[in-house]
Amino acid sequence: MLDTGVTAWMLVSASLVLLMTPGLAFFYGGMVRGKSVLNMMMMSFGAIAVVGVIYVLWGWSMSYGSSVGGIFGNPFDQFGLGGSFDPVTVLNEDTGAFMPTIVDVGFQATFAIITVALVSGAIADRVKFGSWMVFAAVWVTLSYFPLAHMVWGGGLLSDEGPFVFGDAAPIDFAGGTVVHINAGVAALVLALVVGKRKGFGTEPMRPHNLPFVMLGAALLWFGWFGFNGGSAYGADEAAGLAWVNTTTATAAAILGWLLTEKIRDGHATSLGAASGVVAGLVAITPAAGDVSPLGAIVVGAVAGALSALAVGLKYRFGYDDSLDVVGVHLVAGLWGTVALGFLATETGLFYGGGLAQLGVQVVIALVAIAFSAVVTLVVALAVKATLGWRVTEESEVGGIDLAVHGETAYETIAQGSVIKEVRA
Amino acid sequence: MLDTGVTAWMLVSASLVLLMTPGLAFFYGGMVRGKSVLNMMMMSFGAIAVVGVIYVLWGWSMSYGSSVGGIFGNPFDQFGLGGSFDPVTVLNEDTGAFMPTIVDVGFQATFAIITVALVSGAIADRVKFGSWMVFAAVWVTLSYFPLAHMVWGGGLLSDEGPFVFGDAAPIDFAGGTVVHINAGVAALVLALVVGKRKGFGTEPMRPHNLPFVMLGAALLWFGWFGFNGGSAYGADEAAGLAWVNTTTATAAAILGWLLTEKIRDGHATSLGAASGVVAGLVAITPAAGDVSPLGAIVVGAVAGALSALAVGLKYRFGYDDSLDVVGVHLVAGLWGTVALGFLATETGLFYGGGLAQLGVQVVIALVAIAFSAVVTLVVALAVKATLGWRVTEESEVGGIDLAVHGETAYETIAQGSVIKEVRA
Amino acid sequence: MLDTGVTAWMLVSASLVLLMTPGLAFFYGGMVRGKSVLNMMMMSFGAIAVVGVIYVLWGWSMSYGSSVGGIFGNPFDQFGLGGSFDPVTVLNEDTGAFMPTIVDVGFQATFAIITVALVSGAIADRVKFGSWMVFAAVWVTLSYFPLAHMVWGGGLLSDEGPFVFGDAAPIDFAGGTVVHINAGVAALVLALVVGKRKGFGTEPMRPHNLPFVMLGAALLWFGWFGFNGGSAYGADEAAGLAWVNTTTATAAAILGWLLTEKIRDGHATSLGAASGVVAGLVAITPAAGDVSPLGAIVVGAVAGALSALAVGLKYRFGYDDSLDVVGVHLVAGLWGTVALGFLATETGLFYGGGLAQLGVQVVIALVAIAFSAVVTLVVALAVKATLGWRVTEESEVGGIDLAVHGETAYETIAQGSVIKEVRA
Amino acid sequence: MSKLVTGVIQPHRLDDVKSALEAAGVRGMTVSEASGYGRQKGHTEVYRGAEYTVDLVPKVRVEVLVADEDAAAVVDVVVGAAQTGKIGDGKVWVVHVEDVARVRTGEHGDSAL
Amino acid sequence: MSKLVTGVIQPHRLDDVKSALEAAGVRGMTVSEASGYGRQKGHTEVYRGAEYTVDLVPKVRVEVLVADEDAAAVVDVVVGAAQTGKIGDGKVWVVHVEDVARVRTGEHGDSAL
Amino acid sequence: MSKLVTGVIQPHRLDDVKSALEAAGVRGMTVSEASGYGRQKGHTEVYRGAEYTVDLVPKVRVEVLVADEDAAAVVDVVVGAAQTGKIGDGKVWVVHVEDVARVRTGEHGDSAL
Ligand SMILES: Nc1ncnc2c1ncn2[C@@H]1O[C@H](COP(=O)(O)OP(=O)(O)O)[C@@H](O)[C@H]1O
Ligand SMILES: Nc1ncnc2c1ncn2[C@@H]1O[C@H](COP(=O)(O)OP(=O)(O)O)[C@@H](O)[C@H]1O
Ligand SMILES: Nc1ncnc2c1ncn2[C@@H]1O[C@H](COP(=O)(O)OP(=O)(O)O)[C@@H](O)[C@H]1O
Repeated sequence: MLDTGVTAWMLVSASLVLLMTPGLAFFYGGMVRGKSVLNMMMMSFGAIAVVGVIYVLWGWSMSYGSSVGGIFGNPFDQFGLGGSFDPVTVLNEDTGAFMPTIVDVGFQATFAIITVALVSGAIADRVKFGSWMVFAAVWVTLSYFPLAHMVWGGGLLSDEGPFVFGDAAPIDFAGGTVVHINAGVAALVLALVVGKRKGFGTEPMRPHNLPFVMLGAALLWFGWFGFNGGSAYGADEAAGLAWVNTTTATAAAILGWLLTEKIRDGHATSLGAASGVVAGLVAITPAAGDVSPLGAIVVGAVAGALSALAVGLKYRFGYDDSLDVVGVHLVAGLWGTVALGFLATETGLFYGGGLAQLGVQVVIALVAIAFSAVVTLVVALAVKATLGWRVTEESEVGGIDLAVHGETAYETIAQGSVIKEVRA
Repeated sequence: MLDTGVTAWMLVSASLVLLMTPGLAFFYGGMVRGKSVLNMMMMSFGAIAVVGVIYVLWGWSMSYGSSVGGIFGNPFDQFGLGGSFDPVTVLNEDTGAFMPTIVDVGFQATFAIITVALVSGAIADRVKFGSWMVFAAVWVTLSYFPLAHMVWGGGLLSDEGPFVFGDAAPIDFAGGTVVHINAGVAALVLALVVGKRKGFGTEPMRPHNLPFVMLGAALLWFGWFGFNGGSAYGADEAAGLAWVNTTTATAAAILGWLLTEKIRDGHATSLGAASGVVAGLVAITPAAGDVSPLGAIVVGAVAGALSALAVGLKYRFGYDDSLDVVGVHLVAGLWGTVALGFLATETGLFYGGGLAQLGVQVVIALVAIAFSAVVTLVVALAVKATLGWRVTEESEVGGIDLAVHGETAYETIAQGSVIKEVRA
Repeated sequence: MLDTGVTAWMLVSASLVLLMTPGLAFFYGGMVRGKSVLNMMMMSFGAIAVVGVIYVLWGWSMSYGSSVGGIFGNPFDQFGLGGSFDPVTVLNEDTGAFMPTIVDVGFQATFAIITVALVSGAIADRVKFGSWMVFAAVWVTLSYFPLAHMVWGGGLLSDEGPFVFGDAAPIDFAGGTVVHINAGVAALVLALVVGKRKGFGTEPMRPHNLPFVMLGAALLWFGWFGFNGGSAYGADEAAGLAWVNTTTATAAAILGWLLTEKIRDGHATSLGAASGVVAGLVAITPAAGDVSPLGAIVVGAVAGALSALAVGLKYRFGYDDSLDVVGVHLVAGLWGTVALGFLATETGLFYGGGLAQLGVQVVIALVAIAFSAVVTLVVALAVKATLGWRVTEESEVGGIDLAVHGETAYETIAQGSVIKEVRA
Repeated sequence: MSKLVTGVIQPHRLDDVKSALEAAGVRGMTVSEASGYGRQKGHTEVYRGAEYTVDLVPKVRVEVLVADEDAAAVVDVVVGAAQTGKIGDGKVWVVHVEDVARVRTGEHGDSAL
Repeated sequence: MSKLVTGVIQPHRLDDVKSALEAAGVRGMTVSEASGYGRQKGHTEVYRGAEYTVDLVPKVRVEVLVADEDAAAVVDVVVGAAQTGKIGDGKVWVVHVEDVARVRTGEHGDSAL
Repeated sequence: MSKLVTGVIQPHRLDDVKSALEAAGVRGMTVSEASGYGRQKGHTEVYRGAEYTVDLVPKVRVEVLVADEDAAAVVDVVVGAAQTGKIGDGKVWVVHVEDVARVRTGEHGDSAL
C-alpha cells in the first residue's frame, strides 16, 4: 500500500534539501567581497541548473542502476528514468508499504546538486563561469554518482560490500562520505590546481555581508532537516531521532566554535556561530540515525571546536581554500564518520562494541578520500589544460561580477549611467 | 477515512505557497531602485492582507460555490465558509479517503494571494498604495475567482466545460491560465493604463540588490513545490512527478536563459539565472502532472530562451511593464499551456495524440486572455477615474518609499535626524 | 499503529518552528542600527545553541516529566531522554494511532528556543553576550519549562488544574501564555533592570534595513504554520482550521496596524506591515484551534490596532523595550488569550457560553504574568549582581558588534585593513 | 596654475551636468555622495510611532580641476545644467589650486588636467 | 569673497555641530561620510582566525561656505561643538574661496551663501 | 600656514599610499569614497536586455593637511605610491589652507596637524 505519510515526508524532505543550495549561495555569497558575491552565488545556481538536468538523464541510473563492479551504476540502465526504472520503492517488506520511486529521484537529485555547489567555496572570486559549469557536469558524473552508488546503491562501501567486519557494517546515514568528505577533498584538490587569489593572506578579504552568512546558515540548517530526516526513508522514530540529533549536535557545535574563538581570539563572532552551525550539521550527517542525543552533543561540540581550529590551516600551508570547505566539510565530515566508531549506539567502542566499527569507518573514509582525490585531480587538470580555470588578474582585482557576469550586486547612488542600447 | 499523509502534504503545500508571496516581494524588491523597494514589497504584503481576509469571506465561495453559468461561484453560497460548505473533501471514491476541506481553503487562498501580487511588478515605483489595495480587492473578486471557478471549479474551462475535444480535455495542472496568463494579461493592461515611469527607457533603473532577487527566486522555487506538488491533491506518484518536473524544467530554464544571454549579450547574468528560475517554474505550472521529466526539460529550456528574448519587447513597444510580468509570466505561461498540446504524455501531438489537445489548449488560453483583459481594463479604468493611479512626479523622483510610506529602506550614516515627536 | 501522516506533519512543524528563530534574528536584526545587527542576531543564535543542548538534557523532563506540585516536571525523571521516557505518544486511544515521542521532543524544543530569543528584543544594543547566554540558560529553566509544564504538561494551568469553571477549561492552543505573555513580561522586567540605551528617546535609532525586517516577518509567518498547525498534534481538521485562522488573523492584523498608522501618522509603513504580521500571529496563537475564521478576523484586526497603539507606550513610561516585545508580544498575547473568552466557538461569551471562559482566561493570564515577572526579576537581578548586564558606554556608542564580537556586519570600500596575524 | 570648481547639486541632475561638462570640453571630474542642509526642507519618517526629522537631503558633489581661464565658464556650465529653479539646487564654488599632478605620468601643471 | 570651512569630526557629534551652526546663524552646509587615519587607534577584526587591522575610523565631513568675516567664528563654533576631548576629535580647516554661485538663481558672491 | 594635498587614486592603491605617507612622517589623513570620470573607460552592464553604460569608476580620495614646506614632498609620495602607469591612476592637487584647528585641543596652526 502507498504510504502517504512517508511520501509526504519525502516530498517535503526533497523540497528542503533543494532549498539548501540557495542557502549555500547566501552562506558563501555573504562571505566573499562585495565585488564577487554574484559570481559566488552563480556557482551554486549553476550547479542546480546543470545537475538538475543531468540527474534525470544519467544521474539516477549511475547511482542506483545495475552495478558495474560495485563502483557505479550503468548509466544506460535507467537513462532518462526509463529502461528498468521501477516506479515503486518498497519501504517495508512485511507490510508492503511503498512510496513512488519518482519521489526518491527528486530527493536524491538534491543531494547531488548541493554536493557540487559545496565545492565552489574553495575557488571563490577567480574562476571562469564556463569552466565551473563544465567541471560541475563532469565531476558529478565521475565522482559523485559513483560514490553515491558505492555507499547507498549497494556498492563497494555499502553493507553489501567487502568492508563488513562482523557486526560492523559501514555507516553513512546521510552522506558523510558521499557528500562532505567528497566535497571537502575535491575542494582541496581544486584549491591547489586553481591556485591562490591575488593578495591571499595579505590583502583584506573580509565577508561583505555577515547577515547574509547567517541567513545562509539558517536556510542550510532548515534544509538539513530534510537531508538527515529524509534519509530515514520513513516518517517514524528513526526520522525523529535524526531530527533531534541534527538540532542537538548543531546547537552544541555553535557552542564549541564560539568557546574556541572566545578563548583564542577574545571574541565570539557571528561568523563563528554561522560556521559552527555548518560544522555541526556536517558532523552529524553520517551519524544522525545511529547515535543518541547525548552522543550528538559530543559529535557537535567536538566538530565545532575542531573546525574552528582547522580553518586557519590554509594560511599555514598556503592553499587558498577560500571559504574553508576543507576546514569545515572535510574535517567535520571525517570527524562525524569516524566518531561513529566510538558513539554508534549499536556497535560503537563506547557502547561496548569493540574496535570493528571504528575500523570500518576509517576504511570507508580513506577509500572515499582516495577516490575523490584521484577523480577530482584528473578532472581539474583536464579543465585547466583545455578551458583554463582563471579569469585575468585584472578581472579578479576589478571584480569578477563585473568581468564575468556584466553586473554589480548593489546599486550605488553616484553610479552615473544611462541606457545605451536595448536588445529585444 | 482521513488520509493524514495527504492532509499533511496539503498543509505543507499551503504553507509553501504562502511563502511565495514574500519571496516575490524580494524578487521584485531587489529589482527596483533602492528608493522604491519598500513600496514594491508592500504591494505583495498588501495583497496578502487584502486577499487573506477576502478569501474566507467570499473568495472560496466564488471559486467553488454553486456555479453561476460556469463563470463564477455564488459568493453567498458558502460565504464565510458557512452555508453549504462541506467540511470533507473525498480524495478517492473507492477507498473513501478524504481530507478536511478547510485545508483546501488554505491552499487555494495562497494561490489567489500570489496571483494578485504577481501583477504588481508591472506598475513598480509609481502608484498610490491605496489604489493598489482597492484594485487588489476588486480584481481578485472579478478576475481571479471567476477564472479559478472556470478552470478548477467545474466551470467553462474545466473538463466539464464545452472545450473537450474527444480525449482532449483542457489541462491546467496548477495554474497556467488562472495564475500566470491571468496575471500577465492584467500586468499588460495595467502597464498601459497606468503609464510609464518618468525616465523609462532612458534613465538607469537597475536592480538595487541582486542578492535579494536571488533570494526571492529561491523562495519562489521552494514554495512552488507546494504550488505544483500540492496540485496533485495527493502524496503519491503524481505529486512526485510534479516535483521532479518542476525541478528539471526550472534547471533547464536557467540554462536556456543563460545561454540566450551569453550568445546575445556576451554575459550570463545572475539576474538572468533568477529570471530563468521563474520562467521555468511558470512554464511547467500547467504541465507538471502531464509531461515526462524529459518533456519537462524541453518545456523549461524553451521557456528560458523565450522569456529572455521577450523581456526586451517592452522597450520596442514602449509599455513600461517594469519588472517583466508580461515577458516572464504571460509568455512562459502561454508557452507552458500550449506546450501541452505537443508534450502531454497521454494526448500530446508528439505522443501520437493528434492536434486535439493543442487546439483545446490554445482555446482555453485565448479565453483566459480575453476574460482577464476585459475585466482588468474595466477595473483599472475605474480606479483611474476615481482614486487615480499615480503618485506625483516629485514623489516618483524623490522616491515613493519616502513619499508614500514615510520610510527609507536603509539607514545611512550621515542621516542627520532626531526624534521629534512620539505618538503613543 | 504508527500514524506516518501525523508524524510527517509534526516533523515538518518542528522544522518550521526551528526556522522561526533565525527569522526572528532578521526581524530584530533589521530593526536595530547597522552597528549592532550582529549582536542582535547572535542573541537569537545563542538562544538556539544554549536551549538546543539544554532541552534534551533537562528541558523535556522539566516540561513533561513527573509533576512536582503541578509547577514543574522533575528534571531527573527523564533526564537526557532516559529514565521513564516513553518512546510512544498515543494520539488516539480508540484507534491506537501513535507518533514517536522523540518527534514531540524536537517540536517542543523549538518552542523553548524561540521564547527565549523573543525576550532579547527588549535589551538590544547594550548587553554583554556572556550575560545573555547565562540568562538564557537559567531563565528557560526557571520560567519557561515550569510554565510549559503548568499549561501543557498537565500542571496548574491545564485542564487538569484548579482553574476549570464548569465547561470552561483554560485554553492556550499554541502558547499565548507560555510563549508570548511569558516572553513579554520577561522583556518588560529585563528592560527595567538593564536600563535604557544611551540616547533613548532623543537620538535616532531607526531600523537599518527594513527589507530584513520584512524577511524576518515572512519567515516567522511561515514557521508559525508549524507553531500553530503542529499544535493540533494531528494532520486533520483541527490543524487545517489552525492554519486558516493563522493566515486570516494575520492578514487582518496587517490591515489593522496599517489603518491605525494611516489615520494617526498619515502613512502606512512597511515596518507597520511587518509588525502587524507578528501581532496577528501572536494574538491567534492561543486561539487558533478554538475560533472560527470569522472570529480570527476579529482577533487579528484588533491585535493589529492594539499593538500599533501600544508600541508608543515605552516612550511615555520611559522604559527602553527596544524592539517592542511588550507592545507586540505581551499586548497581543494578552488580547488573544482573553479574546477566547468572547470568541471561543464552544464556550465563548459571543457564542452563548457565558462569562466562565472569560474568567478562566483572565486568571491564567494573570498567573502567567505573576509567575514570569517574579522569576525573571530574580534571575535578572542575579545576573546584574554577578556578571553585570551592560557593555561600556563607549562600546555602545562605537557599536556593540565591534566591541563584543570583533566584527562589523558590512564591508565598506574604504575600510583600509590588512591581515596582521593568523591563528591556526 | 589652475582652479578647483566644486558643485553640490541635486542627484538627479548629475547626468545632465556630466553631459554639459563633456560638451564644454572638460575631460575629467570626480564625483561623490553628500548630504545637504539648507533652505530645502528635509522630511519626516515615522517608525512605530516615533517621528524622526531628517533634515539632510541627498546631494552629489562634483569636482572639476580646470585651467585658470576656464573656471568662470565651467561654473556657468554647472549652474546651467544643474538648475531646476527649485529650492535645494545647490552651490558651486571655486578654489585656487597651487599645483596639480597626474598620478599616471607624474606630470604637473595644466597638462596634468 | 568667502571661505570654505571644512570640519572632519566624530560622527556622533554631527547633530550637535549642526545645531550649533544653526544657532550661530549658518543657513547651509554640506555633509559627507569619511574615514580618518591619525593618532586614534583603529581596531582589530577576526574572521575565521585571520586577524585584520582596520586603521581607518569613521568620520563625518562638514563643509560650510561663509563670508570672509565669519570664518574664524564658524571655526570656533565647529571646534566647540565637536569637542569631546578624546583623541580622534578631528580637524577643522579654512580655505579661501574665489567665487560662490547659487545654482537655483545663478547669483554670485556672498548673497549666494 | 599649511597646505591641503588631495589625491584621487585607484582604490586598490590605498594601502600602499597609506604606508608611504606614514613612512614619510605624515601622521594623519582623511579618506573618502569617490567616483571618477575621465580617460579611463567605464563599463557596460546588461539587465534583462537593457544595456547600461556606467562611465564612473570607483576611486578613493585621500586628503592630507601638511605644513607648507612639506607639500611638494607629500605630492611626490602620493604620486609615487599610487602610480601603476595605467590610465585612471588619478590626480593629486594642492590647495592653500589659511588656518587649521585641532578639535580636541582647539590649538591652531602647524601644531594642529
Ligand atoms: N553655506 C553653505 N555651505 C555649504 N553648503 C551649502 C551652504 N548652503 C547650502 N549648501 C548646500 O547647497 C544645498 C542647497 O541649499 P539650499 O539652501 O537648500 O537651497 P538653495 O541653494 O537653492 O537656496 C544644500 O543642501 C547644501 O548641500
Ligand atoms: N594631517 C591630516 N590631514 C588630514 N586629516 C587629518 C590629518 N590629521 C588628522 N586628520 C583627521 O582628523 C582625525 C583625528 O585625528 P587624530 O590624529 O586621530 O586625533 P586628534 O586630532 O584628536 O589628535 C583623523 O581621523 C583624520 O580624519
Ligand atoms: N579635471 C579633473 N577634475 C577632477 N578630477 C579629475 C579630472 N580629471 C581626472 N580626474 C580624476 O582622475 C581620475 C583619473 O583620470 P583619467 O583621465 O581616467 O586618467 P589619467 O589621469 O590617468 O589620465 C578620474 O577618474 C577622476 O576621478
